[in-house]
Amino acid sequence: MPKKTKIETALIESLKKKFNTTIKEEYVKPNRIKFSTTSDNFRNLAQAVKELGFDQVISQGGTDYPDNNEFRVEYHIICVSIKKFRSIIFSLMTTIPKDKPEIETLIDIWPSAEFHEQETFENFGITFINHPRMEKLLLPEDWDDIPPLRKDFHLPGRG
Amino acid sequence: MNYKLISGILGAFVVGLRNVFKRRMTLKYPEEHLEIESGYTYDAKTETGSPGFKGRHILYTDKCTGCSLCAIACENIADCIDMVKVEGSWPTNPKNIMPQIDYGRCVFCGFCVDACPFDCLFMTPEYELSATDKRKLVHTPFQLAVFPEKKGNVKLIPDDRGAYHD
Amino acid sequence: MIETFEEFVKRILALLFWFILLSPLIIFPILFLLVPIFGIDVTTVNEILTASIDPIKALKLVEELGLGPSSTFFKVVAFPGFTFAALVATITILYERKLIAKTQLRVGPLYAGRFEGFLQPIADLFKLLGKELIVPEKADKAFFWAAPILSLALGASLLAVIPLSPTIYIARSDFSLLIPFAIIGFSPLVVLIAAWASSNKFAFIGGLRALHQLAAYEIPMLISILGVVVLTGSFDLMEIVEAQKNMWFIIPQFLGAIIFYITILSELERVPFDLPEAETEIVSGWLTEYTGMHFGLLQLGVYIKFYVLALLFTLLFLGGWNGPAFLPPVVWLLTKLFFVISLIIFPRAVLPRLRLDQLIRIGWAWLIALSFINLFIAVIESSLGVI
Amino acid sequence: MPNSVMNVVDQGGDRLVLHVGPQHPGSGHFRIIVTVDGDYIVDAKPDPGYVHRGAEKMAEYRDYIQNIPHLERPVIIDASGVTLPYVLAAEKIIGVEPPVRAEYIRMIMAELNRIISHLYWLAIYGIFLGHSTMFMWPMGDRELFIDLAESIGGTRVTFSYIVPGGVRNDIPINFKERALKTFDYFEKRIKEYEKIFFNNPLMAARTEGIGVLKKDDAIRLGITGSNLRASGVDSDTRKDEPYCMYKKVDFDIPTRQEGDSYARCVVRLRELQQSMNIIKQVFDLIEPGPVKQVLGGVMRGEPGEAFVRTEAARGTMFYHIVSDGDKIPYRVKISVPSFRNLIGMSHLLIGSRLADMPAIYWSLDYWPVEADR
Repeated sequence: MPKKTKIETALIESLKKKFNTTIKEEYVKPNRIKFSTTSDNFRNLAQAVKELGFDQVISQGGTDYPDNNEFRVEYHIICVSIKKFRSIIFSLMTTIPKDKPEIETLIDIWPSAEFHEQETFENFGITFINHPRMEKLLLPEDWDDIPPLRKDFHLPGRG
Repeated sequence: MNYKLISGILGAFVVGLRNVFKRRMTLKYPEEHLEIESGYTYDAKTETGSPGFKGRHILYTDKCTGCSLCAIACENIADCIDMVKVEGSWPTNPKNIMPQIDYGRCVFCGFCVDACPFDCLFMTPEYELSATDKRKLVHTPFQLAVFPEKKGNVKLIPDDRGAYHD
Repeated sequence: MIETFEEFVKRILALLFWFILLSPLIIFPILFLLVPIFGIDVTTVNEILTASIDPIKALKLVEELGLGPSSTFFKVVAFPGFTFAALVATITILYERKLIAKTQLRVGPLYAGRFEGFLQPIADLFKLLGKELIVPEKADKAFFWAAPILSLALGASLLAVIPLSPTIYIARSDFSLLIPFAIIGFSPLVVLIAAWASSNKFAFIGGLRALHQLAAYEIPMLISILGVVVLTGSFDLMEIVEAQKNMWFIIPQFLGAIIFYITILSELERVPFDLPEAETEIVSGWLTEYTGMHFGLLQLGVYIKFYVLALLFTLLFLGGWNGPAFLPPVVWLLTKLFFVISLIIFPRAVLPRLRLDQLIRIGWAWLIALSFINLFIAVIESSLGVI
Repeated sequence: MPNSVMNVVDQGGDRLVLHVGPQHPGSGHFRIIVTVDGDYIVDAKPDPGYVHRGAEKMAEYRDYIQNIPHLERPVIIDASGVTLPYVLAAEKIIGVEPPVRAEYIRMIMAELNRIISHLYWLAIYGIFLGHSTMFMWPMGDRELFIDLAESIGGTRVTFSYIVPGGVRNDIPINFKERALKTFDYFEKRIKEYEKIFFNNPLMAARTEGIGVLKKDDAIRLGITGSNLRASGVDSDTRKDEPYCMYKKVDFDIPTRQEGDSYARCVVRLRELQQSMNIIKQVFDLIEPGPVKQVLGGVMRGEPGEAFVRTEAARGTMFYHIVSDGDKIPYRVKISVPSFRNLIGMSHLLIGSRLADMPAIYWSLDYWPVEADR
């Protein structure tokens, strides 16, 4: 594992102190910090990261793992207002079961996640509870197939 | 404030008027052709290409082995290379197959050139490939083997007083 | 297959050639056989036919019918009436395209005609004629058709009282300055009719913008020319031009000239005041639904208006046809007109579009105040006897 | 005229619902549903997705090389800017390091593309304000930079030039002289641009104080790129988290405090100059050497993931690539700046005038194809 800088160590420690074992440090690469947690605890973790000063969602997406029958939901958070944190990207990850793809929205914490969550909804069928506009954004309004970024959706002619 | 308004508008007028008398940078296309020096080539040993225009391909039929690596490279990009049977006997090419390129689909990325390990598929500066018939866009191996004629006669020159073609 | 404009012209000429060749062989014998049946003398027919190839005879024939160069009909239809105005308008369109292109480092029309695309207006005309006239299904058909005709009629009626020289005019009136402005006030209504009849939201917004624009420029426009009237004491354009023998009114009435110039830009919906047809905001404004020759007629009307307003500027402020005697007066007038037209065209190349509220603020807060100041200047000047 | 009355005025009383786009001179492949009350916009709902091609899904079917021509399609006017983060991420997955010279050439290419993209933006912004000369001039001058990029990359817009392991070919021999000549010419042109457009009082009247994006709002809404810098935040990935060799060059981040449309315009104009400044410095720093690492055969990623961000022309471009050890990526998540800036559009449009819509819309440099992917 590469060496952590002082800033990174401080961030990780502060989060670990708050959540003890409920969050798992996936890895730390240069300028990259990744934490995972359960979907119930996810909102608290997000709140804590926001309080550290990380104020923009640069990306939000999902990944389908059909073998485990689960979706990974991932938020990539950057900080704009505090200069020393600008080089760091926080990645927060949680898994949700494929049978009940629901998770609480984080747009009240980060309004910038709004369209990203909408996109994840239409591409994976993950419902974000309390999101004001859970409707199609990029896909055609009359799309009636399964959400396209799931692994069991195949492009025509590509098996 | 009024001084700024008037001087701003007058300044815009003056700059506009000054440009009326500059040399045009328009390329009068069908009469003039932009000169392009060379096409894109690739050295398989160093895995490095040479800078050049990515235009129509040139196929060295005497070197082609029919390995279909170009077609495989193109498979998920544009899917425009088909290996077709060719007439005649080719010592290097026992299967007698060579690439045929559909320019209706080609995106001119040049990854087929990178894929060729025998230095027999390169690109030329030929860019006038339009046809009135969709079928004419499919170039057979023998069409690809012909060198294009050089048409370029002008160059784009940036000057202190303006850019122009000459 | 006809692919280029030249081939098209060649084809037309070929058809004409065959018509001329065949008509003596087929049409004339039939004519000579049929005419006696209706009791007309064959010699009349003969004379008409000879006149068609002999200009001197034709001229005599036209004079006899009361359509000669000195007749009112000729003045209205040809010179200085509609045809001449339309010709100037066409040249203006070409000149505008070339000038704007030159400013923008382009070449502009180049291929129609051997020299700098000078046949482009004709090519455009054929293009517009060849296009399908699309009338939207839900449009108000009668008004939709009426708007282009009204636009052209409005432009043409402006020509009635404007003189081109002491001898070249259609009609004289003691109020020849007021009549064009009375007619011009009607033009936003044409825009509104076109916009309303199109039954299109963008067209509708464009029409409303045209009405607002009228409110902004109409009053300063009228007041700015009052200065000239004060100086000359007459509403007659002839007398106004005569009064400028020694000094053009642009010197004592500089402010008025500037205001009049700005209001001309506004009246003609030209950049920076082209709000009613602002492409990127409201598609093409009130012109959105018009195609083919409908569009052509609307444009022709606008460009005839352009010609008239440029002419008025020349007559009011640039001394009209006054000039050294080595050139005829009308040539002086046209030279000045060309300059004014360039002046009106050029802002399109260098200025962006303004917003409606800004235009109204300019109109009401600045131009009206300045035009009254200009009027006072005129009163003072006339009492001092400057002219 | 009962017909036309019904059609012109919607059911919403005195409010008019306008569908601006996708077939509208001022929209692009994109629609904004605008509700106007008089001249004021009371509601604006962006409706992207007209050119959605499922780039993320399609990337799961192509190997790391084949993805390059594919992924630059969404942003062909900034083709190097969009493929650079992908290649950096793919390099992390595959585990290769590009040679130093290749890093410099990547910078040249990325900055050239930034100039090309900004000039395109400037041209469209000119015509959106009704200034047709400002449309033609940048489009013409853009051709010079396209020519420069073409002499390196081989095509006019979609270069497919940056690949894992380096770049595909070296720069031409006389490139430096050509580029410096072009820059000298263009520096003079920028002065003319300023005179005819940026210092034009009418242009200032149209854009100053229009679409003001406050600093807090910009951060909160996730605005990125030049739009963020125009709101007074000096955030630029090239400085925050330097990639390639941006550590070694010295350049400014142009910022403005106002956050209005005019500020966004000026920031982009200054960025043009900074880009040229960077390329000039690169010419001094660059040293001869190989431009590509010899890889041999099909690249296979190691299981794992990588996320990389770079500063593309429109803002921070972000790629998240997940690999399961196959030769094709398991998941490619592209987070594009236009998509993130879109959220600012309805925020800015509501309350402004209808005539300001193009001035605000394009000042955000929203590229519909990029947002839809």
